[in-house]
Amino acid sequence: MAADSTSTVVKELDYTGAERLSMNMGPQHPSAHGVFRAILTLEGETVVGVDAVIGYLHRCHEKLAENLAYVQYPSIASKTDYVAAMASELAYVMAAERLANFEVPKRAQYLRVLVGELQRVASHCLWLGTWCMDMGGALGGGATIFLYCIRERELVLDLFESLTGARLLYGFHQVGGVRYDVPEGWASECRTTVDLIEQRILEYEEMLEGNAFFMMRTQGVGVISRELALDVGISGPLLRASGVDCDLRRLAPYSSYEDFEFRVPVETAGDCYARYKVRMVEFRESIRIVRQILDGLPEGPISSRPGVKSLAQVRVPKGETYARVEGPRGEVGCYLQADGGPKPYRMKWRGASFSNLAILPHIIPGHGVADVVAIMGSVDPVFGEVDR
Amino acid sequence: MTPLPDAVVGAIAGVALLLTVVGLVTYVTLLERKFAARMQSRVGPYRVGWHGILQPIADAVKLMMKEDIVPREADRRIFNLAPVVFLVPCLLIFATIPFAPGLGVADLNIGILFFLAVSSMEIVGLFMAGWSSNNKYALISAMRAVNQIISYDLPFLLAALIPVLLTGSLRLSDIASAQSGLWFIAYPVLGQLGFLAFVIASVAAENRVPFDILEAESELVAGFRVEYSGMKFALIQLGEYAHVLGTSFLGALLFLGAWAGPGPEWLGPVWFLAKALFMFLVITWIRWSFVRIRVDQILQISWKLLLPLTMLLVMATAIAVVWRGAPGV
Amino acid sequence: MEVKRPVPVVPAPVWKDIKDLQEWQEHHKSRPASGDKHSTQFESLTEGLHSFPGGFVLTTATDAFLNWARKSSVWPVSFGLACCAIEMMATFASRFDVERLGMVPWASPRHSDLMIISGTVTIKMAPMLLRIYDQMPDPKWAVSMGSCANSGGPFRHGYHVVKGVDRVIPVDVYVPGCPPPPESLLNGLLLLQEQIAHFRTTGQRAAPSPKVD
Amino acid sequence: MNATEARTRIVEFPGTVAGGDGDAIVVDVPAAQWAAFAEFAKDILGCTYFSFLSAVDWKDEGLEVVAWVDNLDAPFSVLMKTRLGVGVTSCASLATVYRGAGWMEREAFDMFGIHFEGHPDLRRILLDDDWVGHPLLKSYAVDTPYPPYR
Repeated sequence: MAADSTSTVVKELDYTGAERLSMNMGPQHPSAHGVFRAILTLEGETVVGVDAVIGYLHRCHEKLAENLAYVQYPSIASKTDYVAAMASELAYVMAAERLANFEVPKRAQYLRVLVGELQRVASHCLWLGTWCMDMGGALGGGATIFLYCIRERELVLDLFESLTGARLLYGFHQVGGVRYDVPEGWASECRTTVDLIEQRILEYEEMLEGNAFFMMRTQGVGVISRELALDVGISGPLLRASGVDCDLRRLAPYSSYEDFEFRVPVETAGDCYARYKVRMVEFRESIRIVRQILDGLPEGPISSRPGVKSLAQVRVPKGETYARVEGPRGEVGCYLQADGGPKPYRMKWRGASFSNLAILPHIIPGHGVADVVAIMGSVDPVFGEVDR
Repeated sequence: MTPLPDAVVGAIAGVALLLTVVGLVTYVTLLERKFAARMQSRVGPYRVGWHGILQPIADAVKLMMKEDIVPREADRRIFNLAPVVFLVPCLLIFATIPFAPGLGVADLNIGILFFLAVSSMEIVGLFMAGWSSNNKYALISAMRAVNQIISYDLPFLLAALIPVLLTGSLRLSDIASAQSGLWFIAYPVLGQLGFLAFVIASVAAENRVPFDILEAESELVAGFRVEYSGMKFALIQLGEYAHVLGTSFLGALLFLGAWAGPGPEWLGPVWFLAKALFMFLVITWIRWSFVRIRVDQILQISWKLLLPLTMLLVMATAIAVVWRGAPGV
Repeated sequence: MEVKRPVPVVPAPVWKDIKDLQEWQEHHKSRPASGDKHSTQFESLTEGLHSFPGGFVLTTATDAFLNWARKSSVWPVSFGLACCAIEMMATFASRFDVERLGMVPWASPRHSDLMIISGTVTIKMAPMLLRIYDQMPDPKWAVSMGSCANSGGPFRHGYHVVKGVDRVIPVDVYVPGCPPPPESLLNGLLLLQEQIAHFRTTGQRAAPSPKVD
Repeated sequence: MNATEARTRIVEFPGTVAGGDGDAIVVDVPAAQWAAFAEFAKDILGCTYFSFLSAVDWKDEGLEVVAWVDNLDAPFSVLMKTRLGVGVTSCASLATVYRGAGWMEREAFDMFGIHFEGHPDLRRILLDDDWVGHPLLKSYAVDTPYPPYR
């Protein structure tokens, strides 16, 4: 009797020798980094399958861009990658400029690089904090590192606030240049801030790399091979951690990046720890670029276009282009089809996080549940950019 | 006036102790929050009463008045019973602790055995909570908890055996009074290593970061208590902190000399409390500075590192005691 | 070994099988406005006490005490949606530190009293949001943070955006801004505390606090 | 291989028209050759890095699928475009050539309703499974209501 019932149950459950459990992570989950839903299939503690469900933050960016003029959209573009608004604004503005053949003054180009690099520092601060919180728990050591990182991020946000008046979404870039010039005394304030942050980064490195538990959690976890990385099209620190020397600031310099000296860190291990190392070096290199700009900021106008009075003022001729910038998370691209009107005909937003997140189904299976959050944190997705 | 019967005295002492412990545990949460906030360059609770002094009361009253949700698919009886089963052992461990010479509810001759046995009983309540919630997070959490308790109770027990061997008695008050001269932590090599092993094992047995895999916030949301709300959640929290505090008292008793300290004798309990709070702060300090480790790594640390280490320590202690011919420092 | 046969149950409704909100609410029947059995009993008890000569001192004092406790320990669920979530995190962090007010962010909605809707609510997210709100035990509050949650904000005209979270769940305090700076959110939270201070024991929601300009 | 060499090689591929300037090569590919050209780009041109895939709705002229791949060593990039023709909503899938195309094609299916033949897992990705319409088509108004949230 018992044997019979067992066999029928086995048949009904599609029993394959191991108990499988499907577990839902998200969309409200402390480590979801926003609104991500991963349906994990577990065998014990091991993940054997993952189905990533995205789109909980699909805000119709591409459709809205077709309905907004070139001068209107940049401030919405900042809401795609809201952790690094400066990079996403720049991508759209650069695409429009490239199509319309607008000249951008040297000072504006330098200012763009300046805010872009400061934004990278702020964004990586947030990444380090949230990632450690994923691994350390909201009620544990991770929260401590998170709060330290946010403390440093606030310093950068203070700089942005005195520059643009906003803390998170700026509207700093406009077609033809930038909107605000640096106020008086800002440069020296900026110098002290980056000095302080550089010193604090050293503290974090000591705190984390001297911690055996941190090393145990990150080394050899979530390895992305070079071939897979290229094939899926991940970018930014993830790609560089997999041994590909690809940085758009070096590969296809935009906005006068060729004027600055900086190092592109490349690691070959491809695991979470390599991604951490790459980002830690990027912190320093960004600060180095910021110092170079502060030393040699050229004089001149900050925009080649007069203040915008009507929406139709920016005319972009018919054509197509793809402008891309190296955001903190990787290649932020904007594919623009213009039909000669005041609005784009079609705008495709290539979010870095979208492609980076597509790597998850390839690397997560085989890891434990605890590693899933570590891997997800090391990918550093921003869901405004994934779902757009 | 005839003296009251023993049972009545015991009951009064028990109730008094229970109320003290509950009050103490409530305020220990405030201590932890303030301490953690200072570590994180924050202020911590500040606006509720003077420097947040009324915060625990507000939290407790609020939790009492919250709605009590029992999921429809949950195993209702076990779900309701679990917080109590979880809480009782956590409070019961205080029964054997002598707070001063002759000041305690029950100074059993197997006090430390009782303590260790009862403190690992909490896993029953924990497992009941995890199972009956009918929630996958809670279930995985309960499985992890059982795993962890099994692997960390042994090192915990062995580490606690070192002072027992040094004293030659299982009675907690004997262990305490044996340290009136030299605290066991000052015992060359063995004392320090034993204390270290005890702290690690007790952190693990209390399921605190970095060993808090069973309530891993970022993976299992809140682990076994994910479905508990209101008063039941408060009971579970109370139990957890009571367990931590109880273990801190034990650590202070086993290694830090219990009530020994300068000053008149009536200061003894104060010294004991201060040492226990110091132990608590050490555990809190560990909690707020480490990242969590994985399940397999936790088990590895226990079976491959901590267990052999504590066994060696116990052996070395036994040899030292035999060599010196008598227990005691 | 006998394997326990799983109890055949009607599969729980998957939210995407449900076409509209009414149907969803049918599946997750909310309590009647008059409250459940216990709170009705509680209410009649307190009403009786209140009408007893001198009893009002007791009831109002208890009320004030309980409301003080509620407002002093409002635990938000750590639930981030979009851009505003970053500012919400900044509010929880060291510089602004809402723990001063007794707020501890919890991961599980079962332990929380407050939901800060921080960002754009999309049509795909709205049922999830409602579900999380339903999972929170009463008494509970909701703060709508930012233009998107208030009204749809800059994405109001998008096809996939809910035009204000108050179409999904009741909201107590609206915080304007895109995104609201932490100071703004703190002000909203203080307003919420003010409102909680007038909460009635019977489980009914107090009237929203007067508009402060 | 650099950009000029790549241009000469592309000419060898039947039916394609190469345009664009500098390192950004724009190639018009016939719809029938779409997957074949992607393989050619990956293997012969060395464009191993997949950047994005999307589509454009040209109203009466039908849909156009665009994809951008990079050769990171040279460096140069290839923008492949193909016109599906009026009323045609099916296209060969690149998901077997570039794994990154998997999600991108799901997005294009979601937004334009293009059926990618040979895609292993073609579902909606951003919108719900029961969503009606494909929002990025020009015939879809931006503020199309969706009950009951409106």
